[in-house]
Amino acid sequence: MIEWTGLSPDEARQFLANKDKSKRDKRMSLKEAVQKFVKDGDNVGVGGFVNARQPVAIVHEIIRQGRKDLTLSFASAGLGPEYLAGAMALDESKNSIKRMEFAYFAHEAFGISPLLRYLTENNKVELEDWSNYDMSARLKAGSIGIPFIPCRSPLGSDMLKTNRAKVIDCPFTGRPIMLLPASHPNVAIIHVQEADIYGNCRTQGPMFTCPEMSMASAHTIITCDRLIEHDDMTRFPNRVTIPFFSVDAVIEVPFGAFPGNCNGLYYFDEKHTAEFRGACEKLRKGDPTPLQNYYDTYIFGVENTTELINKIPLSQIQYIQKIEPGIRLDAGYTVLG
Amino acid sequence: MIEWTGLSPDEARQFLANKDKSKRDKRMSLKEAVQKFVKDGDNVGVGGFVNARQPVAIVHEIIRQGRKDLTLSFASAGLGPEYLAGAMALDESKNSIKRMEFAYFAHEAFGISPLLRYLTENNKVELEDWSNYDMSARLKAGSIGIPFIPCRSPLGSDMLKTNRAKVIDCPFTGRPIMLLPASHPNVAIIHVQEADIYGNCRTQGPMFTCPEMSMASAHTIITCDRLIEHDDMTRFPNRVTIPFFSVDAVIEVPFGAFPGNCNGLYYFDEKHTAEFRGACEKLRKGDPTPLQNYYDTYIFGVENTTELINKIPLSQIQYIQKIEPGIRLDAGYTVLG
Amino acid sequence: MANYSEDFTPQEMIVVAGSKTLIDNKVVFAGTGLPMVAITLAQLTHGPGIVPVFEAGAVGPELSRGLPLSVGGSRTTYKANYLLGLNSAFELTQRGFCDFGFIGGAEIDPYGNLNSTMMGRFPEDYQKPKTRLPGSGGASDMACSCERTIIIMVHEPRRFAEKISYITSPGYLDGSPNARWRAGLVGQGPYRVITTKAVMGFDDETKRMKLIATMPGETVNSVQDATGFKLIIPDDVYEFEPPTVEEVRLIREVIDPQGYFVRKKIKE
Amino acid sequence: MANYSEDFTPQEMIVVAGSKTLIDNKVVFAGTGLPMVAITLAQLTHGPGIVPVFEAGAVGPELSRGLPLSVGGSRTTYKANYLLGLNSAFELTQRGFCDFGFIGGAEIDPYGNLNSTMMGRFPEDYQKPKTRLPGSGGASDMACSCERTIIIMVHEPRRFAEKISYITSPGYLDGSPNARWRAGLVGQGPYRVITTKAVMGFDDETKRMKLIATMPGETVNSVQDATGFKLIIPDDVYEFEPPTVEEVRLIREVIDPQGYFVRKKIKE
Repeated sequence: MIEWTGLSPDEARQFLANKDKSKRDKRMSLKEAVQKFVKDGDNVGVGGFVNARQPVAIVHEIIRQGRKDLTLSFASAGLGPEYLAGAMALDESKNSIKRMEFAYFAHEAFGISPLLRYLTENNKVELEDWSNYDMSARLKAGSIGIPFIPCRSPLGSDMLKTNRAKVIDCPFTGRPIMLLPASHPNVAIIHVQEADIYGNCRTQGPMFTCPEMSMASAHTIITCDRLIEHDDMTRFPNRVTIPFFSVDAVIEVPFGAFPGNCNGLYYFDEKHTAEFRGACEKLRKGDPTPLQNYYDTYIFGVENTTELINKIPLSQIQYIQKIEPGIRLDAGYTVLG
Repeated sequence: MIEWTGLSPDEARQFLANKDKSKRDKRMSLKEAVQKFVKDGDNVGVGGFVNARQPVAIVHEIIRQGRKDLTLSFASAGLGPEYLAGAMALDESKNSIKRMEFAYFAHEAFGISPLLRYLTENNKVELEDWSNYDMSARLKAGSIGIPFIPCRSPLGSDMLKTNRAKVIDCPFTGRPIMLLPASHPNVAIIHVQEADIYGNCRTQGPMFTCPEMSMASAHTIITCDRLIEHDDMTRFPNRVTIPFFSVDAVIEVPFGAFPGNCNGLYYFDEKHTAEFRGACEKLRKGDPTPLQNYYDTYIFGVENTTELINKIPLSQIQYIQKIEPGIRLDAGYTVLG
Repeated sequence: MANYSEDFTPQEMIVVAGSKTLIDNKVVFAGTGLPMVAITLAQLTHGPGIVPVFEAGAVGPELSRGLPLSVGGSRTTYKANYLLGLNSAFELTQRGFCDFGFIGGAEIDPYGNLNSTMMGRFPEDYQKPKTRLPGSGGASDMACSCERTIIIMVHEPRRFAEKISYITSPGYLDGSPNARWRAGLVGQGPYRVITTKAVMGFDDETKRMKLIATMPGETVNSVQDATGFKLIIPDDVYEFEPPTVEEVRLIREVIDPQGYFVRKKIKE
Repeated sequence: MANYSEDFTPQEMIVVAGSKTLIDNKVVFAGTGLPMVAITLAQLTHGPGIVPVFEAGAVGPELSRGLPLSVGGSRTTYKANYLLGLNSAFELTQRGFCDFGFIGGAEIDPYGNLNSTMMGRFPEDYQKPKTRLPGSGGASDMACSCERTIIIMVHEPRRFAEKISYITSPGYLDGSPNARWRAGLVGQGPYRVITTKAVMGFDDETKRMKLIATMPGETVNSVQDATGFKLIIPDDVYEFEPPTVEEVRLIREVIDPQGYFVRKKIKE
């Protein structure tokens, strides 16, 4: 019928039915989590949205370990795929993206993605274009166990000529309607503000497509800015956004979304983003040295995000905390939980 | 293609597109709200679940005003349809249910519904049976603007022989899948714990299918146990469960779900429920007098829920507040908002 | 040797057998009534890690604030690990998060199909049934999409019928090979039927109901006599052990002291 | 008489014209960039009741904590009236809650179809485009399902093309009668195209782009010269009034003082 990337709906159901869904301590090192749950050839769901709550720490660890032939699934993203694309551009034998199922890859106010242009204009990745709603709805279909979901956009667009959506006449109204195939990544990589040791997550601000992505995927790695007590989590069950049985690994990584925005904790670090993006742009124009230096300094030259953050001037960290306008997580932490 | 009850998907879209969605004060009396938004022949979405957060106050006002030929849409309900059925059984010329699209009509621990038996075994209503998930998913499809949603249950059941679901071969997997037609009631009647004057709702405990029902319907009447300040509501935007532009009328009605359960505020009043249900059972067995007395005392003999509550012994009210195990709304009220 | 109870009721026997059928650390979608009692008993005995799911939205609550009187009531929400609404609960199930569904019905056929909609001729009398039952609720959704289903029934010949009035909750349908898969279902179907008289399963090949164990005081013949169709009787039928004094105490004193679902009288 | 600005930039003109197109108390789905600036300006002037919706999830926030740098950033969430995720935002739109969508694109055709995916031959060069653009994001969803769409464009002949490389966001498709309805779309389609040189709408019958007003300093001819296809020029084309000193001040000092989206230089 169609070629599935990641798992087919029936494979995804089977996999989950056989999985241990017990409530158990899922803490481990990020190194171990990536070793266990991210494989060459995987379809990887990238959490967050553009440069907010991107799973930067997880992506950096994937790059350090090296993964090849990945399919990336996301609605809109910037930092996550840009870091992976940069690693690929620097050494394709160690890291590579094979395919992207996506709606938007750029940085909004901070500019377009140099490496999307580099990868596509040199035909280094397979592309499947969708809209933001399409990718979100595909993951939603996956998360709720249906093989497809109807959607009205973008009917009439050229996207339908290259992606796997199908248009049928609605059997109830007679009008055309698009059907989106479910998406079931092999692994979802997601950064949240708060989690407990079992994997329950409490996310604040926009949810993006993180809950759907986790529940659609065979595995989920969660990094969180703060690990909180389970009792604090279950005191407000309505605020749990991803339930523990959808999660395989939980790692406390303060600033795990840096240099992106994490609602309630830190705003975009424009300066660092510009440094990274500038180096990407230079690579696209033929000079890989600045990007190689960037990776040597901030990714290969460190063991983890703590060491990365130590290389950022403290005043810059204080600044992005100070200008963050989201509801202070302290309220969510001390009062709510 | 199929016969729609309530609005068809295209009618529902058109209606909403032309509707005033501005943020304005929507307070009015319950009398006025029911006069304006509940008409003879309407498809009425009944919020809550079994006997929890049933919109009892709204139903009582509908009964006082009298409405005929209603279609009721709900997953599982007890008190709401039972009160309407009782009014019908007592005087069909004033109140009547024409049709029910539903999954379960009974009272769980408090027993089966006497009047479901009365209505059906005497062929007084048109029935369309669905499962709980079906009705919830139909309202979800309505709330998100798609004409149908795929669902895997109850494939293989006899429900498919009498309801409007269709089974097709999935164009992506080749396996059979059921398609549920969207539901768009004319009006949703919903009780919540907290709302602001614009109609934003903060619900705690199980959400049931209330948000979907509101967003699927052409109109929504909200009663709330407490009207809270708008600034208290928007301080925690992640906790808003129904957005203002989905709501037409907001009425503060303390104990608006009595004698049902309202999470965080009051538990089931078993005693009062048994009194009502017992009278219903007597009617079914041929003696309408106790039910007529019940209605004369608690519905026709009062102007509103305040007067009804005044007829309940204070000790009983204190008791159902004391035994309610949900997170105290005081926390949600004083601290959260 | 276990200290067995000597005055347990048939309903208490069902609850204990249901509880023993549950496996620790599994996710169990709980239908209303006796299943909620059995899950709570399992949590208090061998299955503290069982994760209950309630269709109104609660996942993994502590059931320590009193027996829920409704699957949507406040007692299902205490310290829940996730709490949205009906769609979310059923979506989790359809996706594959729920290992077991635990449901009841008014009628059952040899293939584990259940009726909780109506008694009478179908479809002729659908709009005017002889007896109207409450309807599916979430039972058919659990029967369809939980990985396995455990069924609790009162054991009477009229309730165990070769042909039931209406299939509300699909079991193995007509019993033909892969009938559930061919119908588009995702769960594997009925696992156990637990009644006042016996514990039953299903034949791997024919998918017809087979006796596994008789309840204390019952025999293979008394079970067959109470069943409106021919049961498969394997050689290894055994007698199910009675509830212990402690299990009965937990049910009566801790879990359902008011007797909401486990009635107090000794015999029905 | 209004106190008009004398040193406004073309981008500032777009923002002011976009702002004026918005109606108070309407729900406006905001694309990233200049639309966010225009909505904020409208809220500060004639449209305090405008309800902005951001695709990452925020509905009706106060935009008083600084210009959002991203439609998913924290500045979209302050005092929001509803805040879930992408699905919820687009679902609201598909249902009919959003009166206007406010988007941009790299290329536009006479029927208001927009390209933000790729430049080059399609489908031949889809996997290796001449220039790859960021992709649809949520623009195509807004173009499909908001009741009306307002489009912001830089006005250059190559961007206004009879045939664009790729239709990302549907306008009136091929312009045939009821083309959108027949394609299954629910929104009514493009309402205005606001550029550095003109404000345009669409002919009721042919659905082709028609000139409504020229920006200060432009003429019908200069607009047509900058357009790669023939515009419909009605008799009643007028000159759009320039921004006021106060509008320019609000943009420069209050809304986008750092010039994230409204660049500081006078001419592009």
